[in-house]
Amino acid sequence: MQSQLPLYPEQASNFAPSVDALMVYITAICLFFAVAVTIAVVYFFFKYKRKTPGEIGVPIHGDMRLETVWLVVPLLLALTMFAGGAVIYVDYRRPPLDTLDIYVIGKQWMWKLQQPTGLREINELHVPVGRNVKLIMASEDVIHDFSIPDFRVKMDVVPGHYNTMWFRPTKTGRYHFFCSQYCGTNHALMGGWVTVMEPSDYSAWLSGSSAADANPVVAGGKLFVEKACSTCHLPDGKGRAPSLNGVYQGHVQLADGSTITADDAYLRESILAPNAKIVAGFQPLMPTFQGQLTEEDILALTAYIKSLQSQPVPATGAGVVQAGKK
Amino acid sequence: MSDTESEHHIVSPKVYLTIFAALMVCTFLTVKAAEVDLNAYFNGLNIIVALVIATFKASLVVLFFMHGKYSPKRTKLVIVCSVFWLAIMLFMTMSDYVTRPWK
Amino acid sequence: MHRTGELYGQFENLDQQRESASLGMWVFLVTEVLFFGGMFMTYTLNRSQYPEVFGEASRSINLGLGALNTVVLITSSLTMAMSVWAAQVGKKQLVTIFLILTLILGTVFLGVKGIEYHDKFVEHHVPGLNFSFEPGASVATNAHAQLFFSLYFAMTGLHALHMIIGAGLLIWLIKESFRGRFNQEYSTPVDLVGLYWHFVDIVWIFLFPLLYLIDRH
Amino acid sequence: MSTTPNSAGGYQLPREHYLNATYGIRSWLLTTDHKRIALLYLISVTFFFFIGGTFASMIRIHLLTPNGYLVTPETYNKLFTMHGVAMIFFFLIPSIPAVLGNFLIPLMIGAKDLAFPKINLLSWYIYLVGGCFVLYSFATGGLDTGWTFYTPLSSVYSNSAVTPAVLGIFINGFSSILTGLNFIVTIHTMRAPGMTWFRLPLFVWAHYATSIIFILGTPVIAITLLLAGLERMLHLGFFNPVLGGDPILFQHLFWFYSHPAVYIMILPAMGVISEIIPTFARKPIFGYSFIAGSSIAIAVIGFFVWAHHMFLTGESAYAALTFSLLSYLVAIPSAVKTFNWTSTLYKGSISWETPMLYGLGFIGLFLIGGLTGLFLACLGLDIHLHDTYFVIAHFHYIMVGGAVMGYVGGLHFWWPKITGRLYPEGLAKTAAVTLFIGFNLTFFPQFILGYLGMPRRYHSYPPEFQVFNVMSTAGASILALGYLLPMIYLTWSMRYGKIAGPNPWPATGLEWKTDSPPLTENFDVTPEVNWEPYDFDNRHDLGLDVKGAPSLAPAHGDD
Repeated sequence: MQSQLPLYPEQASNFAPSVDALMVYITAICLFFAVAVTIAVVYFFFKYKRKTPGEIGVPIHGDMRLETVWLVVPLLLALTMFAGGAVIYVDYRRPPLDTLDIYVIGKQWMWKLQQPTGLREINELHVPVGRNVKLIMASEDVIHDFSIPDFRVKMDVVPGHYNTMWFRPTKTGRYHFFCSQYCGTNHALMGGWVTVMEPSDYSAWLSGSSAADANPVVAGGKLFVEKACSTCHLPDGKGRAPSLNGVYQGHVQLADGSTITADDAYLRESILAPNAKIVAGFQPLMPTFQGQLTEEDILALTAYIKSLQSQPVPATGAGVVQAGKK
Repeated sequence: MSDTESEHHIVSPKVYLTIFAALMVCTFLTVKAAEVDLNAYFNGLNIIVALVIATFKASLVVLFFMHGKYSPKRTKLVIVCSVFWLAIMLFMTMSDYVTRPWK
Repeated sequence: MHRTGELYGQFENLDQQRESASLGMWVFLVTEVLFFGGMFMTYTLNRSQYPEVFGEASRSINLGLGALNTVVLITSSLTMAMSVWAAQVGKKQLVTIFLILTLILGTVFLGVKGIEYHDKFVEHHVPGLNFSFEPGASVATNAHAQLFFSLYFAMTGLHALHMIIGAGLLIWLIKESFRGRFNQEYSTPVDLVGLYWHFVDIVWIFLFPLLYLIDRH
Repeated sequence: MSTTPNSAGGYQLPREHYLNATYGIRSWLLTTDHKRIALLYLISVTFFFFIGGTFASMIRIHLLTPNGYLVTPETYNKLFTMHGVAMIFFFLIPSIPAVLGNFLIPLMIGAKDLAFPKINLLSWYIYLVGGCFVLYSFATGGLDTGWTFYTPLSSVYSNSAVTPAVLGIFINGFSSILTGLNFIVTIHTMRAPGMTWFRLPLFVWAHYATSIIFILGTPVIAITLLLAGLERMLHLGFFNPVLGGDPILFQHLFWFYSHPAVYIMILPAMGVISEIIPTFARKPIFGYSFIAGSSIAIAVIGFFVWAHHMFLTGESAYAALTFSLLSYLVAIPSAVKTFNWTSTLYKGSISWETPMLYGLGFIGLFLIGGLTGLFLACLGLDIHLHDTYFVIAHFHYIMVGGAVMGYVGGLHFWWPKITGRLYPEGLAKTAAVTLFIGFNLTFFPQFILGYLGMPRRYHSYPPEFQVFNVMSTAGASILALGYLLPMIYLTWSMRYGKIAGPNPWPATGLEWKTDSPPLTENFDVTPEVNWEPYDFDNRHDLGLDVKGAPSLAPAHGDD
């Protein structure tokens, strides 16, 4: 732990050092200007204090050179701040591909989290140190926000959307996470702890709890049959709907000519609003499943579709554009 | 005090009737155009045609019925501002939604 | 502030008063543009997300009545413009006649609107009352169609409210015009209500294609 | 001018002025005099300031301990929501424009009144009706959505009295719109002969910029809240994802107004400071056209930055980059203003009277508030700082340290014009210093709390955050004292203060060329302006030691 009066939280993720460095940079610039202006104001106040009741100041109306300097210099400095922030943000909004995917569902006023193996946790999250972790988040009711100050990350959890965030814990320990977007009565109680463990401890912890039947891939596979998805989305591409083999993270050619990467948000949208983005060569036949699936069902279906990523892609009738074929 | 010409411009009824006729023709055109599947040529063409005609009609009303054409510069600036700010709202908000799927 | 004839005390002369009034009206119309703008924004986004359902819902409203109303409203704009002209050239009786014509056309518009609303009520297309879009429509289609009709009623309803306010202003103008108040020197109230009335017309010029025409083919 | 120094060297009140022109409650409630309407606004915004302030004190007391013993979570959520709604919509937004702006704009440009005096009165009544709706909401169940009314929390899930509050703010919007409309038209068409655009006081420029935002922004929040209210009443789906709507769209529309609204609060305060500084440094303001232009630039660019409130909602990264870059651009005009104010002090003749102390305080606090905005506009840092106490501290530095300091400073500066009397200088200086210290102690620790990660709107918090919360609460009690003092002595001075005379400081503006308090018609005859703004050097009528001026006894009392 730090001293009695800490000025910054612990640096426990890959983002923390760069965010803190940027913080120091911007603070230094701001401090310079704040101190300079304050000194000038205070100095003028004493130096030019009125001496006789009728005294007036020296009429100076302005100076173009000075105006130019203090237009341009702050602008250039501001642009460096923008650039520094942009670099971190772009990195943050583009998760790497080799992530450990955790599903997060926020509801008034608790967090439900699910490990890739299907193990569920409530207001607790266990992750291995040094591994890229991606949170795929949905809300069952209002807008929430998953925030881990020690990792310097947060992201809103919006109903009707998937939002993702990622980080790589760099230090084992227990760290607070909070709900940062006001969500009603017990907003302040909607938090918990992230436990960052050594990878071996993490595997031991995972295997110590049996949750095979809750595995989202298995549950999603069941739903895929129950909801009759499997009658059209045949794996060999001979059905009325595109084969889903290899579709996740692949490039999909749409009917309007554009191409899109099949990420979590696209898969979700295709389940809930199937006609929004039709795959080229297919008819808009699929009914929407909005209102018939819970957020957890959608997460399970998505997990199942993702598990097909490594399956062989058929030559025709695939949703995904094959590398080299185009 | 007054930085504009303030005299009243009188538009003749002939001009009004011409504009009225043009508006009627445009209304007819826009209904007819909507019944043709223009989207077959270019996706979204129906909407574009409908909105272009609507904008043209609105411009006629502003310029002639509302005397926008004969108004002082200040009034013209006010009109341009209203359109500009509406555009900011529409375009900058839609820019968020349109660019979301981009990677 | 005391009033001398038609000149209010805060002004130096009639020119300044007329300029201020006209600028004030234009600035007010800017706020109206942004006011309706918020709804157009909501419409644009939702339509771009659910084009099919919006198209289907749009086809269920009566194009004939919509087109009729467009014609009625544009004609009322013409009569309004003519009454401004009549005031400018000092034909006091014509002012009254054109104002009455405008009022009649405005009332016809509202009447037709009432018929449309009644049809929608009968078809269970009024959100918040007894909404059901089509028998057998899925939950989502129903919700998205309800979104269309929510916007339809909000936008046309707000437009109709503006028409009603405009009609009230016209009644006041007609009353004043009977007293022969408007002439070459002073026609500011007619000018201003004219600007307002034309603006309401413009809103309808955009509402008509967006609500009635898109996806007709 | 009927005011003349009496034999003792002091002044007498003019025989006839706007306060004693007519008597009786009707003469106030049906007045169309912009000065009386300004006083009506003064009373009503002070009322809402009291309400908002009471909520704020309860919030701070509650947060003394990590588990807060004062109120339940429900009540706490209502407290901060109602604090925000009362302070923002019913105090800060109308404060300077509707009180000082209303009083001063016609006087400053040499007009008899605003262009539309009846509409001006109507604005006040609309404000009252909106205020009543909101008070009704506070009294019957309160409001717990946050002042931002984010959907679907506000439109579906909240159990509090959201509908009347939303309607109240919707109605109040028209008050702002009509005030802005009145100002714009007045500034365009009612200027006295010789009062060209570049002779306008910077206060008027700032209000012109503010009015642009009133006109272009307010209608959008009005319609948005109306839609949210309809959604709640009739279970429609505009912003409710379950029914196909998009909650993020609400945020876009909300911030399209509410970000520029921040400039509605700060721009008029900047205008006040731009009057105070040259007056008490007795020299022309440095870079007049840059300060005037930057007001307009802030108003315009301010409309291009709103989505920086939404960097973490899942908005497109491309949109986020654009909005972040534009947010940095809007910081530049504010920086330009600050540098120009500072330079104005150089080689001035600086008096340490109360309004100048507020001017000094404003520069310091606005500097911190503005600079911390640079942290929040920064995409990388916003990931960490968004929705923490850092944000709270930042906007309180702008809104309280900036806008309220400007408002209170402006009240002191123009108090002699409004009431014809001076306030007790010693007490006023004490209050100014108390406010400055109390404010910093309250809000500076919140920057650190925010960086440590304490989220906003929390009724309880982990114990490691307690130290800074205690400091903040201690500061708040000093701050409260700092606000009570001026309320007491300003009220006292209305009857017992020393008679001020027409131009006690002296200042160069047109408003100081008429009696204090002014006539109902403002000026005996329409004035003609043939001097440049803040030009002490060529103003022989002020009784100062100007080159070539006849040697005169100082006309402004005996300091």
